Amino acid sequence: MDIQTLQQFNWSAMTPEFIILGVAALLTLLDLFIPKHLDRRILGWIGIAAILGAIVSVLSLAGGQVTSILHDTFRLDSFAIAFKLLLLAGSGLVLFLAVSYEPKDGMEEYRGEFYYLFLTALLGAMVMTSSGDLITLFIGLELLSISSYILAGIRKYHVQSNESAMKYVINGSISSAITLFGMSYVYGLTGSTNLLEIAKGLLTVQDTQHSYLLGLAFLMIFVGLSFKLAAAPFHMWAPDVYQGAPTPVTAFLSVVSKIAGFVIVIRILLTVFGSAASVGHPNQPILLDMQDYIAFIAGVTMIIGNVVALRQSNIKRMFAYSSIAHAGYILVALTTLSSNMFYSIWFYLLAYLFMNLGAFAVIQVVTEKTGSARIADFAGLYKRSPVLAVIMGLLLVSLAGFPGTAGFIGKLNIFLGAFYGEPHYVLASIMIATTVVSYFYYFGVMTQMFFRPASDETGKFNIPFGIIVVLVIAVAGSVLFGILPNTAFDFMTNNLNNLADFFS
Amino acid sequence: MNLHWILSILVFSPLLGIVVLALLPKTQEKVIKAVGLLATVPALLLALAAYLHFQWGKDLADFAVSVPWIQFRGMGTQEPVFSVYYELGMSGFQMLLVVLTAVVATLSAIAAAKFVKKEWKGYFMLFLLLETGMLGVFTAENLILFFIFFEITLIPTFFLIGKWGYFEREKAAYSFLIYNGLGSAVLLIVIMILFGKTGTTNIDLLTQMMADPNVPLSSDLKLGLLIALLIAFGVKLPIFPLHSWMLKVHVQAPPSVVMIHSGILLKIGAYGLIRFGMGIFPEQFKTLATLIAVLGVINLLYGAFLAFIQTDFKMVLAYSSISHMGIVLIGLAAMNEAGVQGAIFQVVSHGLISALLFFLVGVLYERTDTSLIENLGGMAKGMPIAAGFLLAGALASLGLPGMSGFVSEFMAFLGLFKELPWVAAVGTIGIIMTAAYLLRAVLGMTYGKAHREFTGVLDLKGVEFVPVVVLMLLIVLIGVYPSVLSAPLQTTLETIMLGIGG
Amino acid sequence: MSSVPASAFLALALILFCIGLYGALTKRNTVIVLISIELMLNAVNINLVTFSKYGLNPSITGQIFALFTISVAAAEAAVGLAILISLYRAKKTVNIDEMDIMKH
Amino acid sequence: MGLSTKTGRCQALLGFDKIRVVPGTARRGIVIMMENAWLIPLFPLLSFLILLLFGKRLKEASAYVGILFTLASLVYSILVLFERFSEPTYGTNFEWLTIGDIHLTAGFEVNQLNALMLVIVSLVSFLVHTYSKGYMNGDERFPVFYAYLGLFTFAMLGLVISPNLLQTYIFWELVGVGSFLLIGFYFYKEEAKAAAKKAFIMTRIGDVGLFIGMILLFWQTKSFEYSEIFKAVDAGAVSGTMITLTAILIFIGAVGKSGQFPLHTWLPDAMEGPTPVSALIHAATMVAAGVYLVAALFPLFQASKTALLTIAVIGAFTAIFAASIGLVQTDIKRVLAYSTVSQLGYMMLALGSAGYVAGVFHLMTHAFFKALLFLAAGSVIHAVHTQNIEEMGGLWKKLKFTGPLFLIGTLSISGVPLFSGFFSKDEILAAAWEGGHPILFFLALIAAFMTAFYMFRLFFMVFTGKPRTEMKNVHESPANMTYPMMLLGVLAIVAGYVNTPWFGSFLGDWLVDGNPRLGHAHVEGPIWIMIAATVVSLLGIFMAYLMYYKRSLARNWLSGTGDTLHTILTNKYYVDEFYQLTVIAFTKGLSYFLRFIDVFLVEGLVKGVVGIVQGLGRTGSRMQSGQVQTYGAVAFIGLALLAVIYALTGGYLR
Amino acid sequence: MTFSGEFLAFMGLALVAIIGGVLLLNLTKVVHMVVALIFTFVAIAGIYVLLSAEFVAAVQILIYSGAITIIMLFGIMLTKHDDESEPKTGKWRKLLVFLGIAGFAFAVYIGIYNFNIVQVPTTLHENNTMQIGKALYSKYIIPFELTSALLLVALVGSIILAKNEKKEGDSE
Repeated sequence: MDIQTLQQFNWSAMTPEFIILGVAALLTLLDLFIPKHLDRRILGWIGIAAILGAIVSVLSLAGGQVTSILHDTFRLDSFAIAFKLLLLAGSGLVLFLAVSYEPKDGMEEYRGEFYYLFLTALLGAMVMTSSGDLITLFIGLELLSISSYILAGIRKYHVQSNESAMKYVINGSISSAITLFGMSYVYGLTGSTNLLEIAKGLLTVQDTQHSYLLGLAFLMIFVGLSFKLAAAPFHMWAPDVYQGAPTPVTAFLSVVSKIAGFVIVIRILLTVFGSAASVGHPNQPILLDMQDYIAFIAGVTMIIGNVVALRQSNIKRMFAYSSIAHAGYILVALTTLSSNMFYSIWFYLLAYLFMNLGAFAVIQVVTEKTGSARIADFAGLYKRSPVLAVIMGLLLVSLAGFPGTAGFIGKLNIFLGAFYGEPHYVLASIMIATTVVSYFYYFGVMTQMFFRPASDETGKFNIPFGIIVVLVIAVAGSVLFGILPNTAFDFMTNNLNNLADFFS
Repeated sequence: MNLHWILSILVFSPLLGIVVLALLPKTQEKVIKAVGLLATVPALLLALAAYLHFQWGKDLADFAVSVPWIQFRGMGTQEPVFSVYYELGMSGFQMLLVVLTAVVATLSAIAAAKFVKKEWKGYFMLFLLLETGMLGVFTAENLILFFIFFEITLIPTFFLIGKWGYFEREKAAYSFLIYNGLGSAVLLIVIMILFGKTGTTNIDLLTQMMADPNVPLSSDLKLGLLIALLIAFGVKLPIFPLHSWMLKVHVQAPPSVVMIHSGILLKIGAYGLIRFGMGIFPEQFKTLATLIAVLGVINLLYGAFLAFIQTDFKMVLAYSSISHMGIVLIGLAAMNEAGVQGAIFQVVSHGLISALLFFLVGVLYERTDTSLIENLGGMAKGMPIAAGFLLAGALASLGLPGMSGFVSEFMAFLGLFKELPWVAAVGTIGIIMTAAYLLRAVLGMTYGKAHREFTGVLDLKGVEFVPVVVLMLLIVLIGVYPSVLSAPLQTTLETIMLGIGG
Repeated sequence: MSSVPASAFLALALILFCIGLYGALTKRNTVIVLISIELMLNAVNINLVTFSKYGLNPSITGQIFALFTISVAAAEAAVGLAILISLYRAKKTVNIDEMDIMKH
Repeated sequence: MGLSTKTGRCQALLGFDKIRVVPGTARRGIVIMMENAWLIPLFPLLSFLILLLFGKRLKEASAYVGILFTLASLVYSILVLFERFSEPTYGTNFEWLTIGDIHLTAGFEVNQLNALMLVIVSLVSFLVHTYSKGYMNGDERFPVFYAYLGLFTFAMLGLVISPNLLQTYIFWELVGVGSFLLIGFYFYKEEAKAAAKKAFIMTRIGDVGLFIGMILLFWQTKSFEYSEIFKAVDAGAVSGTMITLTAILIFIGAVGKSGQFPLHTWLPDAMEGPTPVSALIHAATMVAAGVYLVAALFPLFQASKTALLTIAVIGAFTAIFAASIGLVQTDIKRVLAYSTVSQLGYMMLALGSAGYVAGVFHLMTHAFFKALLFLAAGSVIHAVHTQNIEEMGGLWKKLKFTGPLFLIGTLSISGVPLFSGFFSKDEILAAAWEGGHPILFFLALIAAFMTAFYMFRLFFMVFTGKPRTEMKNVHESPANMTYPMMLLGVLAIVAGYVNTPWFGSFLGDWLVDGNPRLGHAHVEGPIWIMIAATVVSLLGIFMAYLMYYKRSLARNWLSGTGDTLHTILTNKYYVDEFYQLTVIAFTKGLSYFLRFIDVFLVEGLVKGVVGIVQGLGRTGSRMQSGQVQTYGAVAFIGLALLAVIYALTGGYLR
Repeated sequence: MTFSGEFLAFMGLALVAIIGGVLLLNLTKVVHMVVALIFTFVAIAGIYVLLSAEFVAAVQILIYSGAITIIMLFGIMLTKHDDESEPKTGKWRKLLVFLGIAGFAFAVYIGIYNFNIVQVPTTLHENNTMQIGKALYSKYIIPFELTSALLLVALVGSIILAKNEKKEGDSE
């Protein structure tokens, strides 16, 4: 393969990645060379600018044909664009949080590093969305993971941060190993790492042992990747890590990292296992065979997430469980494999992005003010800062899935999928029952904010600019997509071709 | 004349009040109260205008509005079908409930201006949101829109109870939230199954489709859906044994909220059962009629017997609500014109009566800091007018002819006696028990030796007369001349009867 | 052609994977835990390389995948160790069961 | 929607379209009075409303408002009655409530019975209004009293011109409320409170019977109209069992209102109300409504022998049962109350024996003499401020008007010949005998004896002998109290002559005119019945004379204080206690049992579910031990579990 | 199955690898464990050679036996180690983990014990390194470049985390 061959590829499809990568490198250098005493926040703003640039370039790429570079090691299809947008938007908001992040014991020394490590993590996530090759996907995954490990531990004189990073890295490595173990079998049964080739190769699996092994590989990959989703059974790291990590990182983990996780899960499971023939049912792909397992995992995830969240007294831990629960909801959509699955997952993640990041923005402000993250610290927030309290209330309501907010429409989509075609009564019932359970803890925060008196009424909150931006966007998004969800649906239908090019 | 926008204005007009309130400073107590009260007026006027519109012989369908709203994508070949419209409409039945809502809301606002002692701004904002939710519930023409408004009522109510209630308010608020959350969860499942199976949530369309044998819903599934609906609305109504939340709410919530809650919110359950349960699944409803009748009688008697031994008047009223909602069930179970009309009458009538009684409870509590029957004994001495209205309210509640309660009770039993005379006969014990517990409670409070000094200006005064008199007049009006309600209902009844095939 | 069946290599990989896993989940020393994870990744590599030769469609890709895995494993080990050191600074212990300030 | 329906609905709302004359009774003559008979009840209603709104300002002048409006009713009633003498029944209806294709109507009808009742009610009401001005003088809730009286009168008048069962039921209940309010007029008295409550609830038990009966009848005949019902019954459209069932159920309503056994206990207690109220409601009008109801539905009852027999038996039993209690009571009003119960029993007996005319006749005479007795008793109480007859005595001289008037009433009720009570009682006895109930006849006879005895016991103890306690300031009541009594006294004497075996049965003929179903105008009993009745009553009087005037016979010669019989009687056969121990205890018990269910089962269930959820949460959070290896282990064990399950079920092992 | 040289080599290498692993689990001194694992890593390299993957084998030796083991030893030296004692908690966990692993191994083993596919001759052993190089720099150029970013991140990250900028005294 010579340089001409390389040049014939449409490398412009990778513009967003290049922007992020380039700016990450630029930030590294800047961090080295600009004087120590200068505020590293400027790097953050550059990062935000880079993300905006990337968003623009992604949007300009939307609507085109599938671009495939080098045997799909890079692949830009509608699916990739749709989710890349989510990742970029999420990361952008997180960066806004990060530039306003002022923890008590300071993070000044590593602020510069934070920004470029953050961008590389984003890069990893973006690569995960747009690749049709196991190796690239894996590298993207690891790039995201390793960056996240470091980000989680970046407050290195903060024991909790260290511990959370340690837990994260150990669990993450085990999960990588398990995923890889599964992938190795998939490779073994097809001799290729290209997803579409794998799919083609698996169309005709004759040997029942092979399809059995594929099933096992499915389980391993799925369980391994459930680490990224923070879904059962690989969910237990989440609370500890969320609690210990710096708040923007927690926000990042709970939103961007999770979106990336779903992207890779969908990509691998649907292409590889969506076409592989299964034992005994030659016409039925393994994925359908495995539906019960996904359903089981989804159900358990929702139950654990919602039920254990009831017992939490730390807001960040509570949100960890809440994010576990939300992963469970999205897994329900995945389980149903209905034709609106892409829509419902994408929309849910979109809604989740706004409401969760908004909530984390409030959490960040409040925890910085009080120096701890107890839910009880929210007491009397309504008295101290009505605006914050009302916004938080709105976001919590959205998280709980009440109508008028994006969270509701997201759930509606999932339900529609669950009952359309072959109905999944049990799973949907679990989902809705646990949703009701979730009212307890979401409204528990409300109780603190609105009903309880503040421990000290002194001190106004001054809300930094970055937080204001996040809050405005989050509230606008949560409400807009709750009232006019068609804006999002139309965008997807008109620009993204219904994600129909996913399998081709 | 194009009247499509009227309903939207009617439903969303309280939101304007919210906006204005949001801009007002917290401390302007008087202005806030005035704005809160005024914001309920447009809805009231429009509702009354709609009533007149009907009475002038014009068609209520003039108000119907239908605008495409959400299209759920990715539903394969049935692409255009899975869409939700923003559609509001008004039948005679809905109009009555809208009028009821608007009236009670305005009166409740007066009560709130009187009884709420703190943070009026927040109170009225939530209150107005609640009103929008309620109005929306009764005008929504498709299930999803209905559900949205239904849920919208939950949140403000939660806060209104939890923040402005009495001692155990938070517990009550949670109880309310979780029970109703579960109820609406079940409801959502039903809605989504219907949506998923048929591709529409328009109520009229669904009604037609369910009558069509080609629709791919097995009768077992329909029965299951109806039972689910019964549970969903049973929580709201409430039906035994799903009632315990409601007791807490009645006791703990501030009186102005209980007026709304008992007057309107509980009625959503009845509305849902009639409109969706009976409307969409008439055949299955017939299958369950006996069960529903028995449930109704259980409700009626259970509430009555328990109300008989309560020491707190609020508890008496709470159990009495359970009991009275039993009559709604009884009427529905009859599945004939008389029964259904009786149920609807009971919905309206109980809305007015309980609003009246709870307003009076609010007055009493404000003056005496108690609602215990024993502590209030002999209050007729100190506050004769209040006592008089209390007694009148109780008489209305126990179904005294000439007041609204009787007409509804009468029709409900009239209906059920035709279909299930034995069940109905057992139910009539409830009529006696109602008299027994209400008189026990009300006489216990008003009559007898006064246990305490009722000195100072205690009796009703000034603006407090407005809700009391208005409600009383309406109660008597309906009781004396029930055609004000029955005339608008006939079309609705015909439709329902057509579905039942009776 | 080989006299050693592919399943033998696979079985070896499986055994090593299990040993690594057992070590990762039971050993108390964090360094050993990290090393055990490396062992697991090694097992994966054996699989990949085996399939590269004895798979359904033998190709060089397996070996390449293994190389990527190795490099990622190295990076992970490095980062893991770095985190361990920074944690050690605070807690003066490398015992994994003492890392439990955040729980429940 | 067609234009016609719209206008139709519009008219329906205003209620004009459906006004129609009852078929067959359309009339060419000028019936201006009857056409507007609906005004009669409206006068008192107006009075009620005016007093409710402006009573406080009118103060004592309220009385004039009440009296004036009632007078209007009275005058109008009399005019209507006279018109009814010459014209046939007039009735009219308009649509009241539409239920699908069921159209319920409201309206009024003036037939003989109704016209008669209108006069009785408005007359007694007018007299009581007048009387009360004196009696209630000085009470601070004077206007309220008149307002209540107005309400009651309205309801009672409405009741007696109702053309259908539903409307009857409506006014039936309203009458009950009026009674309830007036019994509880002295609301600060615990006894009044209890009595009011009891009255309402016990009559409501009866009302439910009426309610059920009425509805069942509706579904049998598809109408509430009396005329339609009778038509259906005549046509045999209703099965015999159904007739019996509905008739008995409706009779239960009458039992409640008219204080028949076993629902009689509220009536004596109702004497807690002001005495004029007792005269109006609990003697003359409302309690007679039960009798009126049975009379109004007489063709229905006649269609069922069983129902009639039931009525007769209950009536006779009540008559003697209440009379026996009356023998030993010491409260002047209670004696009268039990006598009322007993007399109502008489009327029921009459109706049950198919003696329609006898029943209505006695209803009328009883209204007059019992109202008289109560008003006189009120006058006595007004004078001496006690109700205990043991504390009275020798009032004959002090109360110049009241004494003789009371005596007239007593003579009349005792059935002394030439007084009105004599004729009506005789009619009843004859009806019972002819109706084929010899046993009931003898019961009635004994009751008549008892009546004479206890009434004269009352008379002698109150008016003769020496005062048993010191009484000061005993003076005759003012004129506005005595005049009404005098009028009633006259009526108590002469009212009987409208229907006598000697001068012709004018009333009877008129009542049954055009209605052969109602039976004979006059039952011709054997002559010995009249003699027996006279003898029995005179015997009673004589015995009372011996015991309480001459005192030649010891008061306890048969049974005195402390004896079993006496104790039983003074305790009214322990019926109240029996109810207390059974019905009320059962209700309370059930309530507490249900509360147990509510607290433990319903709440317990909820707590259980919440507990499970929280328990799960607790377990989950305890598993979150902070041990990273546990986390990994859980994840891996989860995977292993899935893998094993897969191997065992989904794999090719399957 | 014949006892060919290849088979014997495999058996030997596999045995060493497994023994190394078992020793890792059973030794008490941390350093001993790491050293035991070196045997495993080297044996695995041998296996790679058997599988015609010379380049991977070389990398394995360099990176695992060399680099990674060395960092681990550094790590061990930089931190203080008690003698490996049994953790206080986790008897049950150990048992459960063991059972889980047994179950997992069983399930997977069913899948692979009879893994039969028609073996086709490969050219992997011919110019192995060149083949890899060509593939890496053409087809897999994107992941390859990404890996460089990844390694850079790991490098920088490790430095920031491990470097102690504070004085000894105020680190606590």
